[in-house]
Amino acid sequence: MLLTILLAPTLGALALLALRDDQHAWVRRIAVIATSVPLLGALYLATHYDVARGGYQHEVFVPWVASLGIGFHLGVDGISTMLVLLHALCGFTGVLVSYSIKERVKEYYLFYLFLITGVFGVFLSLDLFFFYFFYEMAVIPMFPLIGIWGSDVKEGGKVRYSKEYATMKLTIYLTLGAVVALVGLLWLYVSTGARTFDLPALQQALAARPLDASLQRWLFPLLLIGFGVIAPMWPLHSWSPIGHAAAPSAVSMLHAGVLMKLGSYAIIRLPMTLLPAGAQFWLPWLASLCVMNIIYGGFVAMSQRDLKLIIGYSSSSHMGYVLLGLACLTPVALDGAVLLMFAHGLMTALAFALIGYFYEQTHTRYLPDLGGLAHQMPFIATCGVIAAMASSGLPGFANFVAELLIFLGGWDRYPVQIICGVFGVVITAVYMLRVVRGTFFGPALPAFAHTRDARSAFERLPYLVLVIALMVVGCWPRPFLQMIDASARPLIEHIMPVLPLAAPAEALH
Amino acid sequence: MVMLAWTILLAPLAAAGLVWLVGIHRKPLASSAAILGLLIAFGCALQLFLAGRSGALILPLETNFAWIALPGLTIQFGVLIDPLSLLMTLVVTGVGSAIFIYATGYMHDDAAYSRFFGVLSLFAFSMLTIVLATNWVQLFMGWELVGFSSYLLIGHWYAKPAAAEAGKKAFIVNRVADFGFMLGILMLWAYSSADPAQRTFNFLQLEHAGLVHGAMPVLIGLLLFCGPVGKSAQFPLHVWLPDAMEGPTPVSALIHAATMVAAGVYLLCRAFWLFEGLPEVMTVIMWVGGVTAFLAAGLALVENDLKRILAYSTLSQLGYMVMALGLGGRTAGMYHLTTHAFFKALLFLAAGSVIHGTHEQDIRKLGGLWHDMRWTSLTFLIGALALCGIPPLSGFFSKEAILTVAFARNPALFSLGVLTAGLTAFYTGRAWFVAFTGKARGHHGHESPPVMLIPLFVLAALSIVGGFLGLPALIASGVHGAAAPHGGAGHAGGLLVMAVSIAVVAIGLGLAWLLYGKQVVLPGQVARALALPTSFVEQRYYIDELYSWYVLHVQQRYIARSCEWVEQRVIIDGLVGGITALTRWLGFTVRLLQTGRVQAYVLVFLVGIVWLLTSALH
Amino acid sequence: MAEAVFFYLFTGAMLAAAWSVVFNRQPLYSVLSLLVVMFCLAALFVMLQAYFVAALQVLLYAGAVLVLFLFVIMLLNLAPEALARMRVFTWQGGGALLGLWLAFLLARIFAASAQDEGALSAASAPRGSVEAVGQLLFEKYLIPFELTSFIILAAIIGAVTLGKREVPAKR
Amino acid sequence: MPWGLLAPELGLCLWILVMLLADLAPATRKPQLSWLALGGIGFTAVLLAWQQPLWARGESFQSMLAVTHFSGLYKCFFTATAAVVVIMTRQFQRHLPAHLGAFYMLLFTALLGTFVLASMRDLLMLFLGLELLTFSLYIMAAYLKAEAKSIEAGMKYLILGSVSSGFLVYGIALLYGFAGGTSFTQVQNAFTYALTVPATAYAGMVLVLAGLGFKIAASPFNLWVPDVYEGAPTPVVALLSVGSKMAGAMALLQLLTGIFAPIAAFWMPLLAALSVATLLYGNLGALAQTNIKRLLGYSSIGHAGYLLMGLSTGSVAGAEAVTYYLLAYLFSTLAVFLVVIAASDAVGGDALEDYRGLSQRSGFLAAVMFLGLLSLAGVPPLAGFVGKLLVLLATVESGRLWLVAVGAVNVAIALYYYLLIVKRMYLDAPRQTQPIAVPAATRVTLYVLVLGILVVGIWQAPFLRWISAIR
Amino acid sequence: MITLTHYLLASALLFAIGVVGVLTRRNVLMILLCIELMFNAANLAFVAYARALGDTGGQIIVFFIIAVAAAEVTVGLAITILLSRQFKTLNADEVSFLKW
Repeated sequence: MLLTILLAPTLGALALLALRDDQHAWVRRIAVIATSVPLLGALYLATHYDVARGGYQHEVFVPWVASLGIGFHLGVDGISTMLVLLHALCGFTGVLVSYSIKERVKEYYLFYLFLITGVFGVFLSLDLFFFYFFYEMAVIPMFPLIGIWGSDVKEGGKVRYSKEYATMKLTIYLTLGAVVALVGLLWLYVSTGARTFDLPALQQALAARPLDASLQRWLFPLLLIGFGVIAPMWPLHSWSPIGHAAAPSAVSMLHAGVLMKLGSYAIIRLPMTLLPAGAQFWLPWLASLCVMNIIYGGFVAMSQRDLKLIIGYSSSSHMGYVLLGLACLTPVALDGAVLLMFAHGLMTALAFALIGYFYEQTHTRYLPDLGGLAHQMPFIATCGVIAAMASSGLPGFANFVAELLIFLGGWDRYPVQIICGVFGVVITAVYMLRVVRGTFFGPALPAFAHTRDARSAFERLPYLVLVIALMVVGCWPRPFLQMIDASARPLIEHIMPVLPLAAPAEALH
Repeated sequence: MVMLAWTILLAPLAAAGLVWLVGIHRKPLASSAAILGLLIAFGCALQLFLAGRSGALILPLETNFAWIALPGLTIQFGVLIDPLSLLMTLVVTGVGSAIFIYATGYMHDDAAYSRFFGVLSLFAFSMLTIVLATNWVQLFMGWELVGFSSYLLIGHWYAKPAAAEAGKKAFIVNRVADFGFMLGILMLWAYSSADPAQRTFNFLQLEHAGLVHGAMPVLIGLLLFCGPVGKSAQFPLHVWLPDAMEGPTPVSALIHAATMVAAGVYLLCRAFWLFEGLPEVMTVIMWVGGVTAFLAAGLALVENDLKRILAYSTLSQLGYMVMALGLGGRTAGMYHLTTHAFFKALLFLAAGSVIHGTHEQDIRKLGGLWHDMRWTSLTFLIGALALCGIPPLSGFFSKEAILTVAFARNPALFSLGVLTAGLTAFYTGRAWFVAFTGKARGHHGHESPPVMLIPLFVLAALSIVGGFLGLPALIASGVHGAAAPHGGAGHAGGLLVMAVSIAVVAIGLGLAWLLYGKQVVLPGQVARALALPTSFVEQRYYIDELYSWYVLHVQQRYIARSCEWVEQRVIIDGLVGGITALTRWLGFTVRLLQTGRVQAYVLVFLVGIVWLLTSALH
Repeated sequence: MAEAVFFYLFTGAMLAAAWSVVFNRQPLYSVLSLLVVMFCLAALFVMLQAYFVAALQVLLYAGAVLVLFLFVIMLLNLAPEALARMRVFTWQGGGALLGLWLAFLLARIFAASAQDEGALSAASAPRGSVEAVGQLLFEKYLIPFELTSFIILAAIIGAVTLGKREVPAKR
Repeated sequence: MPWGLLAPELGLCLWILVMLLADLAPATRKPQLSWLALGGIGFTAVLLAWQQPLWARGESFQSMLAVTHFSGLYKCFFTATAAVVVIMTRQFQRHLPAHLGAFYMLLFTALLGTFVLASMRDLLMLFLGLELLTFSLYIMAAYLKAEAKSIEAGMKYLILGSVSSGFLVYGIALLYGFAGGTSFTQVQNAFTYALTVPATAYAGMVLVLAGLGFKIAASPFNLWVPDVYEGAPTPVVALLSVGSKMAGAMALLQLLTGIFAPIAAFWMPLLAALSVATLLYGNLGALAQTNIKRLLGYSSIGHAGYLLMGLSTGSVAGAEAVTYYLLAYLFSTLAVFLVVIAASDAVGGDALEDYRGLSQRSGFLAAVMFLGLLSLAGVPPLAGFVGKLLVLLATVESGRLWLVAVGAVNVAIALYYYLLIVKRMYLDAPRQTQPIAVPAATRVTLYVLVLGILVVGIWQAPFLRWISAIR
Repeated sequence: MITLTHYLLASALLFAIGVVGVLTRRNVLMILLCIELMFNAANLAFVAYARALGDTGGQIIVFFIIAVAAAEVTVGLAITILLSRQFKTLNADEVSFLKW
C-alpha cells in the first residue's frame, strides 16, 4: 500500500514523459489519476491504522546498501498517517486547481508530480537516508514551479518581490536548512555507532545505549534548526511568505499546506525521537521562539496588503502553534500539534486555492484593489469565509480542536507562552476578517463584473473536498486523535519518562 | 427524555444542514426548515419543562458522549437540562420561533433569503449549544459559533460597507474578550483537580468539587468574566453592539437583544457558584454592570436611530442584569433576562415592522406612525412600557427584583439603577413620542403583513404576562443544594423600592412627554444648555475614538508597522539580504584574484607552496 | 679540498649564470647564460660521478634544447625586454621576495634534515657509467623509457600541429 | 613476461599510432575519424574487460605498474570519459581546424597517461604519466589556433603546468633522497620504518601534493582553471574537468592511502585546510560568472574541494567516497558539457545569457542540463547527492565537523549558481524559438549519461560494492 | 668537506632563482627558460641523492626528466609561436584577456 502511494505519482510522471507537449487533456487526466490513487491509499491507511497495536505499520523493507546500513524502509505511524492523508488531499486538490494552468502544462505536472513523490517519500520513510533523500527531492521542484508558473508579488503596481527572487530564496534557504540537518544526521549516524540509517533500528540501539547527553545537546539544535527552517521557525521564516506569495496556487497549497509540515514532522520524527535529552534541553527555547512566530508573524500579516503574503505570514504564525505544541512535550500538546499540522495544511491549501481562483480573473490580489467579490462568486466567498474562520480557530473546524489541545496540553509547562498563543488567536481573527472584508464584502466593483463563480461540481470539487475534510475532523476528531495519540504518547513518554509537573501554584510564574 | 434533550440541540442543526445542503436556492424550504427545526426544539423543551414540573423528570438531567477521549483528557459533548438551562432554552426557542416566523415576512424580498435562514438555524444550534452545554469547552464552542453566526448576520448585507465593518468589529471585539475567557477556562480546568488526569470541564463536577487549594480564583473569576463582558457587551467592550444594528432587524431582535447577548448573563448564572464566593470579582461585576447600565442609557438619550436606541437600551438592560448578578441576585438577573427577552424582542420586531413599512429608521424623520401602523404601534407601546417598568407589565417585576437586591446590598448602585430607570423611561418615551405620535414627517408607512404581526402579538402577550409566570421560583429551584437566598421582591424595603422606581419612571416619561410630546421646551435648547455633557454623550464618551485610535495609530501604525519594518529591513534585508550580499561580495572579490596574468597565478601557486613547506618544517 | 674548490667554483658560476638568466634583458644573453648553467651542472654531475647524465646534460640540454630556444628567439626576432623600474613594488617584486623566501625555506628544510653526514665523496659511488645506466634503463626502467617515447611523440606531433600555419581553407 | 597485464595500455599505444596514420586521411573522410576513435576506445574497453579477471590478483609489472581492482576501475572511468569526449569532439569538430586525427591521437595519449597513473607503482611513473596526460592537454587546449582565447588558455595551462611539474619533480627528488628509491614500496617502507621522518620527506610530500593539487584544481594551485576552461575547446575542457581531475584525484588517493599513509597525521589537516580554501574559492568565485564554461570551471574547483575533503579523512570510507564522488561527477559533468557543446552553436555562444529559454528550444537538452547541474549540486535522487553524502559521512567519521559544516554550506552556495543556469533555461524567455536539433549519437550519449546519473544516484549498492572491492 | 647538503642547498638556490625568474620575467619564452632552471635544480638534487645513496636509479630519473623537459620545451615553443602570431607579443602580462 505504501509503495503504491509512493510510486503512483512517480509512475504518473514517467507516463507524462511519454506524452507530447500539447496533449493537455491527457496530461491532466494522468495527473488526476496519479494523485487520486495516493488519496485512496491514504484513506485506506487512515482507516486501517491499528490504534491498539500502535507503532509503525504497513511496513515495507527492502535492503538497499547493507554496508552503510541503508534500507528502503517505509512505514507509517499515527502521526505520519495523518500527514500522508493531508498530503494526499492537498496533492489531489492541487491537481484539480491546476487545471487553470495553460502554459507548458506537461512540464508543470512533471515537476508537480515529482514534488508530490518527494513529500510522500518523507512521510513514509523510516530510514534516515531515504528520509533526507526525499526531503531534498521535494525542495527542488519548487524552483521551476514557482519560477515558471508563479507570479511576482506586486504592491501598488510595483514589483515588491519578483518570482525569481522568491523561488531562489526559497530553494537556497531550504537547501541550507537541509544541509545543516544533514550534518546533524550524519553526526548522529556516526556517533550511535550502530552503522544503520534505519529509524526503528536506531531507536532500539539508542534505547539500549543512549547517546551522551552533552552530545545530544549539540546534535539536537543542528536538526532542530535544519528542519526548523522549513517549519518555519522564527527568524528563519522569511523565505516562506514570499515563496507562498509568488507560487502558483497549487504550489502555494502544497507549499504552505504540506511542505512546511515536513519541517515539524521531521523534528518530531528524528530529533525528538532519537535525542530525548537534547529535546529536554532545547525545546524550552523553542517554546519561547514560537511565541515570536505566533505574535510577530501575526502582526506582520496584519500589515501586509498582498493576500498571499497575508496568508503566508499567517502560516508562519500558525506554524508557531505547531512548534509550540511540539515544545510542550506533553502527549496532549503533541497530539494537538500534529492535528494542527493537518488542519492548518487543509485550511491554508483552501485559502491559497481560493486566492488562486479569483486571482486568475481579477489579476490582482492586492487588498486595496479588491472588494465585493461575493457578488460575483458567492461560492468562493463562502469558502473564503470558511477558510478565514477555520484559520481563526472556529469550533467545528479541525484547527480549533488542535489549538485547544495545544493550549490544554501546554498549560502546565509554559503558561506564559500559552497565553501568548491564545492572544495570537485574536490577531489571527483581526487580519483574517480584514481579508474577508476587503476581498469579498463591500459593494460590487465594476472592474470585476466579468468574473464568474465556480459553478460546476468539478470546479467546486477541490474546495469542497478541503472544506469537508476540515469539518469532518473538526466535528469528530476522536478517531484521528486516538490514532495520533497512539504514536505521540509513547514518544513523549520516551522523552520524559516521568512528566515533571510544575506545582500548580507556581505554574504561572 | 434523553432523546428529547438531544432533539432540542440537533433539530436546529439538522435544519441548518438541510438549508445549506439543499435549500440554498429553495426559499420556502429554507425558511420552513429553519422554523420547523426551532419549533421542534421548542416543543421538546416545553415537554421537558412540563415533565420537570410534573416530576416525571428529575432535574438535572445530564447526558454526554466523549468528543475527545485521550488518556488523561476527556472532553465531552452533551446536554444538561436543569431549571436554568431549561428556562433559557424555552426563551431561546420560544422567542426565536416567533422571530423566525416574523423574519419570513421581513426578509421576504431579500435575495439571500435562504442564506439568512441557514445562518439563523446555525445560530439557534450554537445558542442552544451554549445553553445546554455540560462543560466549559462545549460552552466555549457554542460561544464562538454564536459569535460567528452573529458576524454573518450582522454582515448579511455585506455590500454595505457599514454592515461589513460592523460584523467584523463585533467578531473582533468578542475575540478580544474571548482571549480572557479562554484563559479563564484553561485555568479553571488546570485548577479543577490536583491530579492532572482528573481535571474536568464539567459544570456539575466543578460545582460539586470546587477548585483545588492554591488556585487563584479571583484571577480565574475575572478572566471568566471577560467572556460576558464581550458577549453581553458590557463596558468597555460594548462598542460592537450599536454597530451590530446594521444587520437585519430580526437578527437584532433575536441575537442582539433576546438571546446571544444574554448568553453572558447566562454564563454568570451558570458559574455563579464560583463568583458567589469571590467578593472582589462580584464587586467588579456589579460595578461593570451598573456603569454599563447607566452609560448606555445616557447614550440612548441622544441617539436618533430607532434601532440604535433599542440597542443602547439593550446595553443598559444587560448592565442591569450583570449588576444584579454581581450583587448576588442570580434570580433577579435571570428573571430580568427572561422578561427582557420578551419585551426587547418585541420592541425590535416592532421597530423592524416600522422599518419594513417606512424604510426609515431615523426617528426624526418618522412620526405619527400611530395612525398608519396601528398594530405595530400598539405592540411597540406595550414593549416600551414593559421596558420602562410600568406595572403590571413583565419588566416591572424583574426590574423591581433587581432594584430590591441593589437596595439591600449597595446603595450607590441602587441609586445608579434608579437613575438609569429614569433615563430609560425618558428615552423610551422620547422614541415613542417622536416616532409614533404627532404628525408624519414625510414617511407614510403601511402596516406589515400578518406573518409579522402575529409574532408581535405573541411577544406582546408574553411581555404583559411575563411577570405572572412564576419565573423566580423556577430559577431559584435551579440552585442546587443551596436555598435561594435572594428571592424576588417581598423584603422590608420592597415597597419603598417599588415606590421610588415607579416615581422615577413617571418622572422620566413625563419629561419625555413635555419635551417631545407636548414640546414645552425644544429639545435642541436643552441640548444647548447642556452642551458639554451632550457632546460628550453624542461622541459616545469617545470610547470608539479611543479604540479606533488604538487600532489605527497604535496597533496598525506602531506595532504591526514596526513588525513589518523589522521583517523587511532587519530580517529580509538585513539578515538574509546581508548574508546574501556578503556572499556575493565575497564572490566578486574572490574572482578579482583571477587577474588574467599568468604570473600572478604562479605567485598564488607559490604562496601555497610556501605555506605547505612551512607546515612541513613545523 | 680540491673537491670543495671545484664545488664552489662550479656552483658559484652556476648560480651567477642562473641569476643572469633571470635578470638579463636580452633573451639571447639569457639563453647563453643558461648554457653556462648547463655546463656547470654537467661539471657538478661529473663530480657526483654521474657521467652518463652529465653527457646527456651537455648533449641534450645544451645541444638540443637551448638551440631550439635560440632558434625561436631568432625566428621571432625578440627585442630586449623592457623591465619595469620599480619592480620591487609590483607584484612581481613581491614574487621575487617570495622566491627568496622559498629558497630560505628549502635551505632550512635541508639544514634541518642534515644529520651528521660525512663527505659525499666518502660514500660508495653509484655506477654511473653508460653501461650501468643503459642496463638499468632497458631492464628495470623499460616501461618508463617506452612511455617517454610516447611523451615525445605527443609533444612532437602537438608542436607540429600547433606550429604549422594553416593553409587558408578553400571555400 | 605477463604482457596481458599491459594489454589495455598496449592497445592504446597501438591506437595512438593508428590515429597518427589516420591523420593522413583525406579531408572528406575526416568526419569518420570519430568512429575510428570510438573503435579504439571500444577496443581498449574490450581489452579491459578481457583483463578483468587479472585485477583481483594485483600483480605488478616490473615494480612500475600494477594491475589491481583500483586501477581497473579507474581505467573504466577514464575509458568512458574518453568515449564521451569523442562524441563531444564529433559534435564539435567543425570548429577544429585540421588534424582531427592528431587531436584524437592526443586524446589517446592523454588516456594512456591516465592509464599509467591508474597502474603506477613508482613515483617516476607518476611523473611520466602525469606529463603524458598534461602534454596532451596543453596541446589540445591550444588547439583552436585561430582563436586567441584558446591560445591564451594553452599558454596559461602550459606555464602553470610546467611550474607545477617543476615542483612535483623536486618533491619526487626529495622523496627519492629520503627513501633511497622511487618505488612505492620503498617510499612507504621508508615512511613506515623511519625513526624520525626528516623535513625533506615532508617537503617532498607537500611538493608532490601541490603538483597533484594543480591537476585536481585545488586552491591555491588552481588559478589556471577558470581561464583555461573558458578558452579551451569545450571537449578539451570536459576532458580536463573529468579526465584530468579524476586522474589527479586518483593519484592522490593512491599516494595518500599508500605511500603517505604512515604520515597521515601530518597531511590530514593540510588537506582539510586546502579543501576549505578550494571549496570557498570555487563556489564563491562561481557566483559572479557570466560565461558557462568559466562558471563550470569554478564549479569544478568547488568539486575539487569535496574531493580533498574526502581525501583528508585518510580513511577507507573517505577513499570510497572520493571514488563514488568521481563516478557521479563523471556522469554529471560530461552530461553538462555535452549539452553545452550541443547547444552552443544554436544558442550562439557560451554566455549564460545565451541559455535563456533553452527549455523551450530543446526540452531534452534543457532537461539533461537540469539533471546534470542538480546532480553536480548534490540533489537527490541524482548521483551527485550520494557522492556528497558519502564524502560528508566519511568526514564526519573522521571527526572534523567544522570541515563538514563548510562543505554543507557550500552545497547551498553551489546550488545557487547552478540554479542561476536553470533559471535562464527554464524561467527566462528565449531570444529565438526555433528548435535545436540534436544528432542521434549525442542524443543516445546523453540518454546514457542521464541514466547513469539516475542509476548511480538511486541504486547505490552495486556501485558501492564495486568500489569497495578496491581495498 | 662537501656534503650532500651542500649540493642540495645549491639545488635549492637554483630552484628558487628559477622560480623568481618565472615570476619576474615578462617574456613567455624567458618564463619557459626559467622553468628549465627549476627542472635542472631537481636534476641536481636527484644526482646528489643518487651519489649519497650509491644508487644509479636517481641518475636514470634525471635522464627521464631531461627527456620530458625537452619535450616540454617543444610544446612550449610551439605555443609561444602561436602566441606571437596571434597577439604580436610574447609579453605574458599582455595576454590576459581571460580573467575574473
